[in-house]
Amino acid sequence: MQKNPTIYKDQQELPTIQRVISVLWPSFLVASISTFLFFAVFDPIDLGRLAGYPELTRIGGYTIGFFFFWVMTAFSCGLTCYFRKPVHPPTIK
Amino acid sequence: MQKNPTIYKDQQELPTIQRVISVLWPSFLVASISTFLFFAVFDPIDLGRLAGYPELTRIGGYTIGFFFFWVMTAFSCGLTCYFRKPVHPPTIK
Amino acid sequence: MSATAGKTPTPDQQVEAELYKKRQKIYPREVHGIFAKMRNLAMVALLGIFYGLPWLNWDGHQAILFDLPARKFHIFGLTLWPQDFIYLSLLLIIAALSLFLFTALAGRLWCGYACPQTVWTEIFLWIERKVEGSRQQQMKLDKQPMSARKFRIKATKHLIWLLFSLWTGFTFVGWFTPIHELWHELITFSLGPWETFWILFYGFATYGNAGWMREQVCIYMCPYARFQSAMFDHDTLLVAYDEKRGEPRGPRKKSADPRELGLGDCIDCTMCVQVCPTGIDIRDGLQYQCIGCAACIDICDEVMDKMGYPKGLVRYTTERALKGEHTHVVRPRIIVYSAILLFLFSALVYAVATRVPLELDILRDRNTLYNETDEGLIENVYTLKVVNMTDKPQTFKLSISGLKDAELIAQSDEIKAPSGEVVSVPIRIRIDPENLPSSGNDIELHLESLTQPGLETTETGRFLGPMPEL
Amino acid sequence: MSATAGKTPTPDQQVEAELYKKRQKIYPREVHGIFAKMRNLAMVALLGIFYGLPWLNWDGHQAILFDLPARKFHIFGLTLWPQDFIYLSLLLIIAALSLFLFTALAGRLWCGYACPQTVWTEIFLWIERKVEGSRQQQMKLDKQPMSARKFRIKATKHLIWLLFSLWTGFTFVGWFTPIHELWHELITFSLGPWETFWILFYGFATYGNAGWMREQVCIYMCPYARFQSAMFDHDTLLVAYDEKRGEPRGPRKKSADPRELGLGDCIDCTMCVQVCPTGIDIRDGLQYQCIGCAACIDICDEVMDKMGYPKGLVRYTTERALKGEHTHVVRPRIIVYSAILLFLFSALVYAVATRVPLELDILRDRNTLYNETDEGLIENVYTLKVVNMTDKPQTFKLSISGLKDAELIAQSDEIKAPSGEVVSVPIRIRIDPENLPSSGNDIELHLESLTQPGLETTETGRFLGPMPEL
Repeated sequence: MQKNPTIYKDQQELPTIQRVISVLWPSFLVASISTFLFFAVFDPIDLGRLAGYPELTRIGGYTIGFFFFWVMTAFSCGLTCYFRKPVHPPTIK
Repeated sequence: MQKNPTIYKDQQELPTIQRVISVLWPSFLVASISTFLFFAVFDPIDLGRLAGYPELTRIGGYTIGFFFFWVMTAFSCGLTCYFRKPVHPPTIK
Repeated sequence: MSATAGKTPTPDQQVEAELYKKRQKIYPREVHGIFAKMRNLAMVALLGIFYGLPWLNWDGHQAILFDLPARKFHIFGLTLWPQDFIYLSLLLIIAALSLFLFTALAGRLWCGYACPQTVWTEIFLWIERKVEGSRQQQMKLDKQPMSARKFRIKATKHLIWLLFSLWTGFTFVGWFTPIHELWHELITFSLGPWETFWILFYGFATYGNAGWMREQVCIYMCPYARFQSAMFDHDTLLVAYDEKRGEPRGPRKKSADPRELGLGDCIDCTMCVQVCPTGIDIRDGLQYQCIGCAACIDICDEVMDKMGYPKGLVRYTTERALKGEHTHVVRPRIIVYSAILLFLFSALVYAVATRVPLELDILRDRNTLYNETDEGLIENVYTLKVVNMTDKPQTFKLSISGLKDAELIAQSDEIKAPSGEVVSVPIRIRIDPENLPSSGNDIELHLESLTQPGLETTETGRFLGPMPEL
Repeated sequence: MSATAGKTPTPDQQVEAELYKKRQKIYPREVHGIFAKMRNLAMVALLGIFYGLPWLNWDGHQAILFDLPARKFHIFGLTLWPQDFIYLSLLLIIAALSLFLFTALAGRLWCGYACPQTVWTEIFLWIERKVEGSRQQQMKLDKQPMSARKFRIKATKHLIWLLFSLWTGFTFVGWFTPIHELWHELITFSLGPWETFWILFYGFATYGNAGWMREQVCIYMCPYARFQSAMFDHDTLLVAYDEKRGEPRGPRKKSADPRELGLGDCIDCTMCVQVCPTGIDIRDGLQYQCIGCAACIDICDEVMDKMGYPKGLVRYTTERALKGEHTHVVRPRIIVYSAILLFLFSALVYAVATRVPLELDILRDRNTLYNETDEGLIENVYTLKVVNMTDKPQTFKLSISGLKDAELIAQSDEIKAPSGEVVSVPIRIRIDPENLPSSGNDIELHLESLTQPGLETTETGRFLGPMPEL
């Protein structure tokens, strides 16, 4: 461990497992909730027909929907970590 | 500023504006992309009819879709900050 | 969780080192005792429900089936449709609130006995012990360099884990899609791609969480663990070490009198640390990682027995009881939680009991207010939406009331609606203007099943006409 | 961005204090000069495009309109439909890549001259100066306690800002929904609720970002600023202070000879700090906050002129040039970016140029392979999807080729498709089995517009029949 850690370094030093979890896990939870809400309103069969895939099964539709939500939420969680990095010290030397 | 800040404290001391932005802004960006992708495939008029709101306009559909995505992504970004908090020191005294 | 005076104040460096240290594998020692029995009982019961219930049939279909492909949920005799969304949401809120109430009362008893993560970790640990042997044997094996024997043992363990995980994934999917059909598809190698995917996905999640992640799931992933301290108070049941009785700790002969040696009852055998599935030392005070499983209580009671000391050096207690005060079970937050729960539960029961699995919506034609027919009658045009939420196809009869001599014109006298479908029915209503008291009137449409007597509903619509001439 | 030797190494405490300090409002001093003129020119041009272009008509409709309510994009003569999604994606990728190329060449010139955040902040600063006066007057006003005069001035400023923001919001919505109609709805107070919402939303965003947040947007929100350093190299254009020439800095009389005083050319007038919109001191070296706007260059050149020193103490340069080396404009990353850009751009131009605004999909009936008619002909059933992506309704003629004596049976000889719509056409094709070379054959359907000669497309489908008897 370094002696006088800057804040930037500190954040980096969260356990890797926690850093991975903090991006993939909340996004998984929210994607699940989104899937539940979204498909309570829409039937994937109808959506498949609208999108031009009339042979899509319901399970297939739920899966695609869930992963669409998960990719999106995980991406935005990852960006949050990016935007939470302290800005570089005022002077780059 | 406190002298020997623990990591937990440090994270708290990011400027408030940055903490707010790091949740609302990436989620806004990702919600915009999601809206773009989602409505490139689905016509809000069709979706409105499926959901039982045949009088929904397209702009209305886009707006509802965008805010649905934004609320979801912002919620998951917020949770990421929550899950990134270092776990309490092993012993609570 | 108020301050319990710590003997040695931890320097910040040590805390940080603790935070960053690489995770070390925990080898919990097997434990026997009253709480271990209860935990095993809970484990068998819960796993039995999970793996067994989907196979139970009821009235010709799977007793409990959240049938995603068919978009309907079967819960014994009750069938819920997407329109019944509210019931499921209510049920989830009740479940969350029950957990709150339970936590306020009994702390993390949920974590130690009923949480799926704990239950599956226990069964994986059981498999690990059967294959690799006791704690000592496992630690020894892991320290050895790779050998044919080690490889064989490890491969056996992972193979059993994986098979068990796949079976778990299969069962999980069987809660959401008819399990008998799924089984048939499995043995005929005709599983659909999506079903296969989810079996693998959930199987992999089980293998990873119960085989590898284990206590890290509780520490990093469990949202409940992070906020449960907010629900703790001085009257919450928790696992605690009786510091006053135990300290100063130290080894001694069984025959020795601790008082003479100036020692407390703790013989510092570290058995409580060895059995802990999250690898903590309960004697350090209440900790975030403690899941309240009572393994340390069981083992310590056993040790105390052997030493001839009274049991309960580590025990279920409350902070108040530890201080020698009286524990209050009934306290404001318990009353508030219970009251809300009782209200929500009553609401759910009432809603389910009075639920009519039939819906009638009346949509007025939006283009015209009204027409006048050649005979001088006033005509309004509607589209009816009939939702049959029963398990059987229904034939309905439509009748009208509310206005004198109203004439109902439909394509057919009867409305046939298949099970779980929404049927659109265009209708016209004609009334002599003399029978219209005003330009806007209420009419009542009554829908009655001919197939299932008693299944009926009434909906009110608007009938528009000209301003009556006075 | 390699190490430039700092004179005073900043202690960690100072860095942290810097990170956590409460943001202080920056009052950039007005600046005149060549770069200020260029910046103003860019500002006027870009704002002119933003506010003016939506009002321009072309061939009877808004020249550039991303018509969300109608789900089609007009870009002068070109109309894109959701089916043309790929063009827009390609365009966005090209835009991003252009920014990369531009950054490698000219650093953050984009930030200083063209970024909407800079442009709108400039116009808001201009309004602020017109209402509140110069930098000194603004600082003085802010230090005063609230008074009727101060309130009047502040209220005026915010009112103008808000009106301007609302107009911005209106224009923004006008890019996505026909602006002439929107204007008509606005003046007749019949704006739809969603349009109103987005005008207010975007207006509020403009007011907040350009009026209040300003440089904080660049520091905390701009993703580009955070990774642009990865695109910098020693040959990238940047704003830099010539340390060798300027130091040691210090005030002196105009008549004094700096060499005699042992001073460099910097008179330490701090004008470069006063004009900086992000409030940094360029003399501290290259900084994350520098948006390359060259305000400090303009003001320093003015000061150097007054002092009778040569211009360029602060100037656009490269790290290599500062070290006295030669700057390479053509370097590997520039070539790679340019090549990819050129390829993508050619692809886009080619795709748009050869785009046929007509799509034909052939869907076979999935229930039967083929029928045999009473006359012994083999019949296949299809559904055609015809997408008319032109601006006008079209009448199409369908013809068939590829198999001898194929008979085409449709409900009508002509297919009428309204502009931008998908039309489903059921058809049957009958062929004498003698003319079928095998059980699976290719047939070609040819769709040709009668309305617009030259608009045609050909699609290949499968025609199934019995195994030919040999």
